[in-house]
Amino acid sequence: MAEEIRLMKGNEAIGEAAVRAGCRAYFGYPITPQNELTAYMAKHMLAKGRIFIQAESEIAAINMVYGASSTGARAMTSSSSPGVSLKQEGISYLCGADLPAVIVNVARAGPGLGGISPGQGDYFQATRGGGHGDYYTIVLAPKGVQEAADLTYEAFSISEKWRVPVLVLADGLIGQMMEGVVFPEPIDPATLPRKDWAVGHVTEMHRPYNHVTSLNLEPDGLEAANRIRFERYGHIKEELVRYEEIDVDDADIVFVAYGTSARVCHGALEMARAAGMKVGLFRPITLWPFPSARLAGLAERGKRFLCVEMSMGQMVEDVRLAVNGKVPVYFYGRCGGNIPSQEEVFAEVKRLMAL
Amino acid sequence: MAEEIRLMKGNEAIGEAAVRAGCRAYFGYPITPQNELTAYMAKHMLAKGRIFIQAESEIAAINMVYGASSTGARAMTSSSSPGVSLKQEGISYLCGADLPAVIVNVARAGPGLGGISPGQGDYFQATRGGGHGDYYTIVLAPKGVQEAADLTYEAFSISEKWRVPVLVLADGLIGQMMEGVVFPEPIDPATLPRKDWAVGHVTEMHRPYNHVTSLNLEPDGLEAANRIRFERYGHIKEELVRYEEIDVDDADIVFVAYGTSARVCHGALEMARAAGMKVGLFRPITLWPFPSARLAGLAERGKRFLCVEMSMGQMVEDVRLAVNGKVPVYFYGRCGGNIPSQEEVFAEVKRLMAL
Amino acid sequence: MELAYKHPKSLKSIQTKYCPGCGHGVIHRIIAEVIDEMGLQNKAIITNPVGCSVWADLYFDFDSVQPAHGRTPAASTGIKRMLPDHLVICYQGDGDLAAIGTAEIIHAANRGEKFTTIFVNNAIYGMTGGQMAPTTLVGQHATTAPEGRDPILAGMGYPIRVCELLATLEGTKYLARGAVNNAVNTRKTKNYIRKAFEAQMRGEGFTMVEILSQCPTNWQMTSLESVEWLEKNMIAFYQLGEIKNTLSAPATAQAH
Amino acid sequence: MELAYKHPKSLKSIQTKYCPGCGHGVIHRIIAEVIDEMGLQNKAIITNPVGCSVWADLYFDFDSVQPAHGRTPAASTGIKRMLPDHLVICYQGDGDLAAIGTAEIIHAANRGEKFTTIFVNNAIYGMTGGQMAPTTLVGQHATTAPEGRDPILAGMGYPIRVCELLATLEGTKYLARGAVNNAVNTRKTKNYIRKAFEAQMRGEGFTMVEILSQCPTNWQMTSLESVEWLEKNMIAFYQLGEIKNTLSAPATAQAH
Amino acid sequence: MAMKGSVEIDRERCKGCQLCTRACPTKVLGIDPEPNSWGYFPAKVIAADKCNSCGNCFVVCPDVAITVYRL
Amino acid sequence: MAMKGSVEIDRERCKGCQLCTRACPTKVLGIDPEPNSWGYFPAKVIAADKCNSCGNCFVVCPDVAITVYRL
Amino acid sequence: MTEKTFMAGFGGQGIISLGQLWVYSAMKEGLKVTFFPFYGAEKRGGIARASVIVSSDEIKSPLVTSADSVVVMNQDSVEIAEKVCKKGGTILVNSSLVKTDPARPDARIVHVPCNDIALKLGDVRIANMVMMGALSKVTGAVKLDTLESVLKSFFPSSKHALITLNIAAVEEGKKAVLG
Amino acid sequence: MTEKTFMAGFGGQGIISLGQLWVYSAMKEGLKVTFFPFYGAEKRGGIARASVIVSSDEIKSPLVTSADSVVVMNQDSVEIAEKVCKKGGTILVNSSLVKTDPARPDARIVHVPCNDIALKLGDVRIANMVMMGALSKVTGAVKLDTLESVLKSFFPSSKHALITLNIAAVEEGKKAVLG
Ligand SMILES: Cc1ncc(C[n+]2csc(CCOP(=O)(O)OP(=O)(O)O)c2C)c(N)n1
Ligand SMILES: Cc1ncc(C[n+]2csc(CCOP(=O)(O)OP(=O)(O)O)c2C)c(N)n1
Ligand code: SF4
Ligand code: SF4
Ligand code: SF4
Ligand code: SF4
Ligand code: SF4
Ligand code: SF4
Ligand SMILES: [Mg+2]
Ligand SMILES: [Mg+2]
Repeated sequence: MAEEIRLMKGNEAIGEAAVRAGCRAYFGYPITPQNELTAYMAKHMLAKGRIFIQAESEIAAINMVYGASSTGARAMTSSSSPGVSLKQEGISYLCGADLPAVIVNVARAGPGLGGISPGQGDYFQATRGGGHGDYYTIVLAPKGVQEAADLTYEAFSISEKWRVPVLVLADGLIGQMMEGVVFPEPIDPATLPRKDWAVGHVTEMHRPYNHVTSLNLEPDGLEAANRIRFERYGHIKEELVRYEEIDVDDADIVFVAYGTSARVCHGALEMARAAGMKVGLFRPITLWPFPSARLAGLAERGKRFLCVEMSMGQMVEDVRLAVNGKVPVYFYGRCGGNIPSQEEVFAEVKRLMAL
Repeated sequence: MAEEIRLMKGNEAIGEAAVRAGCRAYFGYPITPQNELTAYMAKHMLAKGRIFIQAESEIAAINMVYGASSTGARAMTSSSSPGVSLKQEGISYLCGADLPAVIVNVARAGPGLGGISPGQGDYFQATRGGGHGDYYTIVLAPKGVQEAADLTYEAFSISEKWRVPVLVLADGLIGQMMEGVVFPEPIDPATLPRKDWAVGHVTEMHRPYNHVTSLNLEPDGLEAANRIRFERYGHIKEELVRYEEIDVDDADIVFVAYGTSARVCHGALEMARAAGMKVGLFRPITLWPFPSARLAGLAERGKRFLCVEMSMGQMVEDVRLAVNGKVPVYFYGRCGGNIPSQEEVFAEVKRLMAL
Repeated sequence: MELAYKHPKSLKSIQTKYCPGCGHGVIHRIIAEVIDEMGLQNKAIITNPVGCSVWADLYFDFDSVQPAHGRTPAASTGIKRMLPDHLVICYQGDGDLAAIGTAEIIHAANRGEKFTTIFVNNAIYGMTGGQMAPTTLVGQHATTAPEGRDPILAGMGYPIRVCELLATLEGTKYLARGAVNNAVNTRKTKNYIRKAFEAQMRGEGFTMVEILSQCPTNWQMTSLESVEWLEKNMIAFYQLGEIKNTLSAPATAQAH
Repeated sequence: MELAYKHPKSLKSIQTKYCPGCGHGVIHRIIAEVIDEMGLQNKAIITNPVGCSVWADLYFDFDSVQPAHGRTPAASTGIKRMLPDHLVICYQGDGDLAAIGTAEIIHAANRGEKFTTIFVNNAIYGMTGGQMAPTTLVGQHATTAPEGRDPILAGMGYPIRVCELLATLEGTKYLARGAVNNAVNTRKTKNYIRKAFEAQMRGEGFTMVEILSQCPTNWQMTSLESVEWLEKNMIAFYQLGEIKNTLSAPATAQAH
Repeated sequence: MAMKGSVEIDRERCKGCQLCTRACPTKVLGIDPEPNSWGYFPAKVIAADKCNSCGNCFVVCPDVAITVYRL
Repeated sequence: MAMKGSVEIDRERCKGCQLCTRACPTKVLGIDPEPNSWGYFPAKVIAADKCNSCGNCFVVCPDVAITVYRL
Repeated sequence: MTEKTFMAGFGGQGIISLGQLWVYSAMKEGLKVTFFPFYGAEKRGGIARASVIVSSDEIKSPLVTSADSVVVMNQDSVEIAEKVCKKGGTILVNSSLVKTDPARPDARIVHVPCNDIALKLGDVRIANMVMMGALSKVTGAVKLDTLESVLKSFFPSSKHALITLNIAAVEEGKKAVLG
Repeated sequence: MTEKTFMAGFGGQGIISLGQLWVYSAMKEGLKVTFFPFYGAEKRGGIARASVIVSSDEIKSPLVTSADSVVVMNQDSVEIAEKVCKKGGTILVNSSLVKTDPARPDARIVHVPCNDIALKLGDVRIANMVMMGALSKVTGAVKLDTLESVLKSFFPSSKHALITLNIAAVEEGKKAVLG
């Protein structure tokens, strides 16, 4: 039953995965190219007697998540680039209050209103905390529909475990594309344990009163809270880093790419290999924590890197920071909603091979 | 007359500088620690018959700036960290529509509501575009009241020249501190030329109709617009980079710090020099464009760097990117509203000298 | 042979991207006609909302500004304060105005900002493909109200009557609700727009014309069905007419 | 000797950070008393707004959540939807509710969210040091209205009567306006709160009690002057009483 | 009232919504069974002599595809 | 109505706002010229026997610094 | 085996269902699939395009930029077909509506009078199904032998009456390209 | 010459004006100055503290973490004074309110009965001015010889009547630390 393959859009698969993960509340505001996700949640959350609210805005949505998450419930919102910008204050609050949450960004091309075609120009925002203050969110970047479902499903428990919001960073192609997908077993939210840090159910939990807040006007107190959080970040970096490697061992040049552009690079890799060139692919799955140590290791082995993004160059900074000058890091980017073709990426790697 | 030294808070000096720069419209929403700036503008803009609006929110304020700037007027907003997070969508729009604007962030400690004491934890947001999509704003970081006034004054013309918003990134100490300040000559906004890209005054300007927008649903069109903007960024990087160097020439270890922490490092530098240690200070004034080339040059000369920030480590990434592994880059940070003392920074540099 | 009804000058003569039967087209035309009649083409500035009319700059032949979703009233405030002698038109959809932009319209209205809002109420999110709007009627279907808008059980809230809400604010001087379902209502609506524009140019205060408009695509109807549905359901709930008129000057507008 | 008036259990017995004479303190006490009387201490959750009452978690002895400025209604929505049998109190200042949070309160009210808003209207931004609020009276001075609020010339808008604005929305069931300037009004206000909390626990819909409250510090008055100013100016503009009451159940609340 | 008029339909501009046919009091307009190059079936004058130049068709047309003349 | 009462002021909790003195119908309360440790001049019972336990002082006190007893 | 198909036509010609049914059937036949429609903010009557891949291996780039086969449902789409078809690829042309062949001498051009056949079957809206039959036959990538059950889960039960007609259209499409 | 002073007291004791007048006067005397009040969200009656530096050179860190001189206006501020005073620094204590001396044997402790002197002059609110006189005398950093004109621009003209009283307070403060 669970093994049944279903043909679904990425947006819908994310929705179904969230429902199965025991998401008790979804709050969202329409925006292309993630509308199918909101519609899916409207249909399936309401049908299951769970909470779906089309919020009055992205800001309201993220703050509804803040409230719902304060009660310890699995809560979620989704949007696309401009809408995610509006959530930055709220995300900073979630981090400051150590609340779990799942936030999906089916990114489009920017800046501004830009276009609705796929984009990867929100990498900085996602990995450097577009909001104010020192914080990070965990960022998971699926490469297709199956992984979008799997990572979304897992995002809830990861977020709860670390009390850090998880951002699922997809793009319009992944949201709109259909592929076959197999879903994990559904979790009944009623079976999830109550959280001892959450508000509500005081009597049942036999606990003192809880206060969910990010406020601390005493610098020493606030600094201490931040340092504790950064210690947790340290553990996350040790335990959570994920990536995929293809043909890296003997490669001279290794693509570094995530999500849609990693798929394109994989296509280019096949073309290159067919032409006898030793090309590999390194695909970060966690964008934060970034797999820096592994990349540094590959750099030690003298590999050169070609970073391919649907942006003017953002993740490339993390690659540069990781390899720390040991090997050249090249960049190839498209933007504005354009997705590079595997042919043009192959041409670029051919050019670099000749250098 | 213009040479008169006035004793003023940083917040008020920023306000006076903006008025003198010919700012025609200020839109803001109260937030500590920048309230004196809003109050100053209320008093002086209204008295001069210019536009002051206490907007209903930071979002409204940045969008009022968007509207006012669309007419070619010098327009401005200010806020502090959480409020600046709320402006991220608007800033992305300003960049996408190539509109000038001056945005002041008198930053406090985060994340979330955090505290109201000074902070430098918004560096990532400021320099990596906390909003969505590929864009940068010019970021100017004053070290005191005089420079806050000077940079704010200049921000308007820089922003207009490049059609890129300028963010003045100060912190609560600079906003609340009083120092002596001498102001540049006031500019009468009526003498500023009309912009050929702006709306309004069609007849007088003898021009076709203008459309101020960041929208382009054609990926090729949007990509082209982005690439043109990035070419402009390239010119900005060549022409605008600013920094201050103190005792760098013979230094073994060079502090890298901006704003308030640069002042603290300067104090520590004096202590170190008095103790016979060769310590220097490199103070970026433009955080974007970051003075990477100069730092790379210093790295070539074998200097080690100690980055000091009122954050858990943000600018240090730009320093690492600049030196690209050539020399060690250390970091010392305080956060939560704590300002490092020159004594603790001196202790840290002493420790590193011994390494 | 005399030209009686012709393409207005302030509207470019090109094919629009709007669906067949969409109300936006008619609304564009009557705005352009009033601008022509008032001779304000070179003094008009429109803010195009994020919504199906986000491309209005392709069609209107005068200056335009495209601000963030819901923030057109804030942007229009900035524009009008800088150019008080210009005609500033803040064009908004119901998602734009009554959902994400609630704070902006209420406060612009309350400040008595001297631009004119054209509020296109089609009871749905058009551009994003048919989600529930704050003005969606009870029971009306939407992708985010798959069983119809249910205010009580699903907690989806009630359709908001924007004119009536804004009428409680002192800064509002003229609030009228028209429709473009037929020729009579369209002519009346044009009159409301004229009154509002004239009041704006006299600097009287906040003016708004709400316009009930059909969205056949997302209502999943033919154009003809959609105007009938509008007549039967929307007009029944959203009363047409001048909801508030505290203008100082007598009307000079006339039906065309 | 019998204890007649004593510190309520749901309020911690510590010195507050509020200024002498500040209305927040009284409001805290009457909320705590009603919770005690209803036996809901273990089921109560308050959202503390960004404003002078942001520290309410230091004082209230029950669960609390501190959301972003203006977004308490959204956060309260999230909380109440997850915990429908709890008493959820959305505490807000006038900057929080009527400026930055305008959209959130209007839509929570319109959805008929089943929490209770306690709206502390002190006609000023207290915490940030005396800026103009949407409820600042015409002519009243503020750091951002240095010559007094001027709706027309400076375009600062008019004071907003929030109860009256929300009364137009169908989701609102109980909207009352009280004051804490003297003992009579404070007792009445407590009654309103009791009615609202009871209605909430019956799940009737959106309830709100607006409370006129003095801010001596930012009004730049002594405490005594401030209550007199409130009586003379605020009550004259903001009518006290139940502005809207469509509750199903009869009142059980009584003056204490 | 009994004015005479004539209308012109811009076939390529028309999207075939039929709002004009509904609006015409004298049934001057019908639908062309031949699609235009966009695939729409445009409005068509089917009873030219009945037109009274009332302009209703013009007023309701979302695509400004109609021109009305007074004869 | 002519109940008897007595009040206690918590000097350290009191901020000297004088709202209670204004609220007391029988002028039981006055101001202590001696400041408390926060620098405030707290309220003080100056006519204890006049208290009728009406509770007005308690009701208006922003700092819950008063306790009222019924005798 | 990997078959990358680019499909192009008018909105309303059923390009989206064509692509979806194609990959759905392929999935049922045990293949990996990707279907990526070019979504836009275009309204009714706009352009419809999709990148469609079926493969026995994991699919790398879901974007079809060098197509093994191209489906051209209307005249306007000829240009894009010329660009996207790989050297020596196949272009299937709805010859009922497309009057000028793509200028790609290297490619195999297959004419399928989809609208005519569909009209003959009684409903012009199944022209896309005719094309699907042709595509199946020409490429051999998807056999469409599970089509009936696929259609059953694809259509709501209210439309199951149409299944036979759809299958007939597919069969006619296959026949139309025989030899 | 650089004099770093840390000033501490109650809100309402005029710490802020003390600091501002100190640096204003210094500026008039040609010195560089910084004045940084610790701002908080504390309400009336809270703690008031300021980092105050006057110098003939450019001022580096405006934060006084190792003070040449410390002004202690009330008992509660003794603790912070003990921490912030540099080795061998000077602590000026408002002996009218501070009954226990800072436990810093290395430091020079100067007692100034500010409130008593101010009360004698007729207004307890000028205790801060008394302290300023003492600070001037003890540190020699700011001479306060332009005080009258400084006060004129500092006070709104409605309060100019108070200038003489303020100057008297400063003079008394200077005298109080003679010898
Ligand atoms: C911040 C942000 N949120 C959401 C969107 C997506 N969006 C585009 S148009 C629209 C609403 C359109 O509805 P409406 O305002 O009623 O206009 P209509 O299309 O019906 O004319 C939305 C939500 C966006 N572009 N930006
Ligand atoms: C996003 C954001 N904007 C602004 C602020 C600053 N701020 C703190 S409290 C406040 C308003 C307080 O006024 P009000 O809501 O009336 O509460 P009061 O203090 O009067 O009780 C503001 C604007 C903030 N913390 N966050
Ligand atoms: S979707 Fe609706 S509102 Fe948008 S163009 Fe089509 S009919 Fe008009
Ligand atoms: S500033 Fe005003 S609202 Fe805030 S605590 Fe003081 S008196 Fe109360
Ligand atoms: S002008 Fe009037 S009568 Fe003539 S075609 Fe149009 S609607 Fe009919
Ligand atoms: S109303 Fe206009 S678009 Fe519609 S059918 Fe008539 S002419 Fe064509
Ligand atoms: S209880 Fe009544 S009478 Fe007694 S002191 Fe208080 S106010 Fe006065
Ligand atoms: S009301 Fe309370 S705080 Fe105020 S003076 Fe009386 S006892 Fe003190
Ligand atoms: Mg709409
Ligand atoms: Mg207030």
